[in-house]
Amino acid sequence: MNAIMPYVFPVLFALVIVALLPLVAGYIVLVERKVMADMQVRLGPMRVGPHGLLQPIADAVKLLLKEDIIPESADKLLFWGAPLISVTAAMLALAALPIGPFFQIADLNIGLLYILGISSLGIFGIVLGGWASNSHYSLMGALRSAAQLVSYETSAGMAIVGALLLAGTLSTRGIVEAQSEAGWWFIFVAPVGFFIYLVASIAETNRAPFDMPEAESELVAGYMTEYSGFRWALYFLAEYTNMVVVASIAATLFLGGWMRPFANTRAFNFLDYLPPLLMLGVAGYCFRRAPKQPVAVQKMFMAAVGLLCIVLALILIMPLAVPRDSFLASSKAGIHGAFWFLFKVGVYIYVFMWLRFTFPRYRFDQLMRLGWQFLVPLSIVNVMGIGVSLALHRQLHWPNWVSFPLGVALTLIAGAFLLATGEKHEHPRVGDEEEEETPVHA
Amino acid sequence: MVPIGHYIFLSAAMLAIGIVGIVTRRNVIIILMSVELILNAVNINLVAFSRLVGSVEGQIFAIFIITDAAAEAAVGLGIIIAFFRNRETVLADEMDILKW
Amino acid sequence: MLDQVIFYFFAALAVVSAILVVTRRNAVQSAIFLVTALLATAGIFLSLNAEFLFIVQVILYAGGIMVLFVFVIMLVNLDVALHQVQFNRQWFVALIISAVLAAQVVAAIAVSRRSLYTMPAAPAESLEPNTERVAFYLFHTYMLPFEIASILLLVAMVGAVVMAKKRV
Amino acid sequence: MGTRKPGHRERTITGVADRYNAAGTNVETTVLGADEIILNMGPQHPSTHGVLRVKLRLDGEKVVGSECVIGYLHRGVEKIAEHRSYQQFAPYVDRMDYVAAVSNGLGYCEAVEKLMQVEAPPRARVIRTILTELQRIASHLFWLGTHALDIGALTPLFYCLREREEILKIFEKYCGARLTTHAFRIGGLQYEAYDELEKDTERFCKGFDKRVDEYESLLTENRIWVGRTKGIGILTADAAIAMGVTGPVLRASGVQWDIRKAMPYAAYDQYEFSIPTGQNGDTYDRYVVRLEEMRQSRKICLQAIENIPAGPILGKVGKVLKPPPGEVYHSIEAPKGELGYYIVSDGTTQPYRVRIRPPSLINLEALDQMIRGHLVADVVAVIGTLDIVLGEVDR
Repeated sequence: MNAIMPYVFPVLFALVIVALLPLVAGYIVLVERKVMADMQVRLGPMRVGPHGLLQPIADAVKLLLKEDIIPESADKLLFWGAPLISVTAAMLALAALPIGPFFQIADLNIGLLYILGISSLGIFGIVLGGWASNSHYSLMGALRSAAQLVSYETSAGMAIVGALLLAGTLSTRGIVEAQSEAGWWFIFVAPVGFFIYLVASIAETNRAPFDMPEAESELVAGYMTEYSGFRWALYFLAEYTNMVVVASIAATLFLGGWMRPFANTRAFNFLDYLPPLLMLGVAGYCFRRAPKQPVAVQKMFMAAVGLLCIVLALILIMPLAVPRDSFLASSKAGIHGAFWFLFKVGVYIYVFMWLRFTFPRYRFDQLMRLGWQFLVPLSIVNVMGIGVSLALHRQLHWPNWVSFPLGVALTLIAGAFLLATGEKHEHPRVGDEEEEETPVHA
Repeated sequence: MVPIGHYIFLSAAMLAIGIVGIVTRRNVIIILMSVELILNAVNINLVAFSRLVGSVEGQIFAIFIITDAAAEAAVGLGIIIAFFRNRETVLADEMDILKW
Repeated sequence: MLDQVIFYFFAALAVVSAILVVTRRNAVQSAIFLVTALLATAGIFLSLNAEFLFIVQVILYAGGIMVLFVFVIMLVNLDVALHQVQFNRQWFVALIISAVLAAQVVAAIAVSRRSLYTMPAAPAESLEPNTERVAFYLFHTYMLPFEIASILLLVAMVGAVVMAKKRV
Repeated sequence: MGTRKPGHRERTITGVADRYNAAGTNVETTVLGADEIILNMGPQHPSTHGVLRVKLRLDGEKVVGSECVIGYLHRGVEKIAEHRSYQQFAPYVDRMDYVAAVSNGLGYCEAVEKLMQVEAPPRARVIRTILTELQRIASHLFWLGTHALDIGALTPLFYCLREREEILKIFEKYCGARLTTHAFRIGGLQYEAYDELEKDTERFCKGFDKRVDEYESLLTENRIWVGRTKGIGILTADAAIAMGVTGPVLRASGVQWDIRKAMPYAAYDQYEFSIPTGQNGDTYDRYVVRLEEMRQSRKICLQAIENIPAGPILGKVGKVLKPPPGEVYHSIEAPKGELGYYIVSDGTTQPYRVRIRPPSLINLEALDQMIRGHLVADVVAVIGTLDIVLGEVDR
């Protein structure tokens, strides 16, 4: 019995995550559509459920019922298996993520490398899917994707190395604890590293403005062109899971993981009340909107969502309300930690969406140039800058506020230099730099 | 506990499979892949014995082997691409002239 | 008990996929089975407490080298390749080599007074955190080989670029 | 690797001798010495703006040649004209460039008027100008939205559609239709302007300037946008003239040619506006030129509504149109370029022959020249920047 006990909780967590993930991914899609609609002066999905709240479920059902088409000359085995590879890789990567101090499937001592390595396997799903479809669009999408992922993995990895130097451990839990001990999030010590990781992670998840592989207007849907129905949904699931994974890495490495903002400052303890208040606010909105829904079922559903938020608020407020030494109070770290972690992940994903709806798409060669000629050198410089800061701080005992800004400044100078040299090669096809601008009015 | 002999058998099996691949296949890429299999077989042995003697030095050696495999794959595939460009084939027995 | 199950599972997976690597006609499928074999090996590494090597295997071998392979296969994979004869008639040689190898292994185990066959592969005490020790050896004892390896990689990189360039 | 074009080059296994022979002629053009691949873009492709099919010859992702296959939307508009009376044919022209139906109608009506030697009364001409300029704005807005979408910016489309909607509402109030308006009639207007036409137009124009600034803030300075459009699809002035390219595409190449100025029609001679031109003739210049054209159109509209003359809206044309035998060519500056109508009359109620010069088709011919050497992604950008409408290309 004792031999099995250590496996019970991880397996339980794993089951919960695997079961919930499709739902979560579906709702991220819904949120994305709503955010997109808001930025584009329209409403977004409104029909299925109040404010479109049931849309993901309707979509999932539709995708499941769709005819499963395998192209005539496709490589059946690979066509069948490729989406599975993508999804499996994405889901496996979730295993090492610390969602709060108590919710983690496995705290590996190589946690971060594990996440990186496993999620890099997802590329096989994309490449093989594109190849197996036996279509030019798919193949080009797949090859682009492979090149893009390999390129940006380099700079993402180097950005992570920067933060690892600061943390001194590969364990995801250890990294957050290191930030807790240091008293600041690594984003403040290594802002350049965070920036590099942000850009590289967008590219790695194939999101706009780096969505080459599935660039709709050029390659139809890239490697997914020939896919439909459930297999297509699997690719989608993998993409959104990957988003969650990279957002979680960023939250863990740079944004203090499950820590509340100003976690060590007593004066900011009132922030503990923010999560339940936020939930109550959402609940209030739901109740206010509920009577305005057109159908009775929708009214009830809206009210149910409101109730759910209230329950969440109660759960969040419980550890704060009870006496300090009770069992419930000790669960505060876990519950609130999970909230803050998910909150940070949400904000990071929101930034993804925001960028997607604001920027045009890079061309492939520009993307490669940005990756290799700007981000990779910058990330190497970033690692060196952090190294210099750490050496000054730890060996020469310079104070924090001198050594780290110095490192950041050095990195930024190098970055500006890179940018300046990159600018020269920016428009090779336009002969003359002086020939700027625009209409001459008659 | 898994006896060390089983690791040796596994490693030998993969080595044999790799050799069979090298000897019997015509496609150079698959021959290269068989070489990877052989290197992998060696790694299994190294790691198993490193565990046996309680030192990680065997793993260090395995890391060097992986590095070597990376270099070998890069150069090998470069050669294959160059060859394919010139002869439009990847079959080993058609690589029968020394110069062109 | 559990580690035995894990070992035999991964060992069987590795051997079966290795066999498939050398027997599939389609090079892409071969590559995929090679990835499977490599990942199974990685699993064995993990069961041997070699976590760092596990992740190196996954990132470098499966994620890096094999992507390169798949990439090249897709670039050179002609439709005609499927209709060509994929095998030489050298089964005989292969068989002999395999037989010799098997004989050697059996002999080695026999000579070593069966201890190899009964000795457990692991000492009882668990190793200290693996990554740190690997790092220590890599950057301390084996510093010079490490640097040489990096030069080897550089040479390989230059070589590959020169080789694959459009016009030499 | 899919379908390579067979027999494009003699593929030999032992091609050593060939190689020596071909050493100087650069047979190997692709990455791995394999043949060029042929990529079919369209007719069902999200960014060929309808049913255009472009056969691209690719070297890797680089375009080495292309061929447009058109006709998927051919409806024989010119032939239909020969079996309809002059009035009956007018609605058909709306269906050519369906995002700028008003301009099509204007061109046709003016051509027939020229043939019959009648003139539309001043009030009709001013209202025609207002509606046509609004249509130009609407067409450019639609172009901007889809062009930005092609390059990957999702959001401008909806802003553009929002403004276009206001214009369409004006059309709807005026003639009851939003898209294929059939707003004009040979000899004048179909309908009297509704009471608030001026007010609606003014309100739209007053707010519109800021809206254009909004688009510019999203795109003009954006590094990605500039990177995607500067230096892409360059068309020199000489080449543009040689190809017969017209409209904003021509002006972006630096040629100051606008029929509204060169051969004024409707009421354009009364208003002050400028012709924006570009310098490099690249995609970015075309973008800037079109944005500026929207501003100029707005200016024309504002001038026009200040003083709409009173009077009849229909000139002296009978119920049955019988133009004298003869032929006429009349062209206007449609949003996409020179839209010309060549009409031959044999004195009956039906035209003997109508030949339409569609700007989209002529501009599309420059595509091959513009995309050579660029990447597939740029093909999409260039198709977008040409602002073609397949209804007009195929007719």
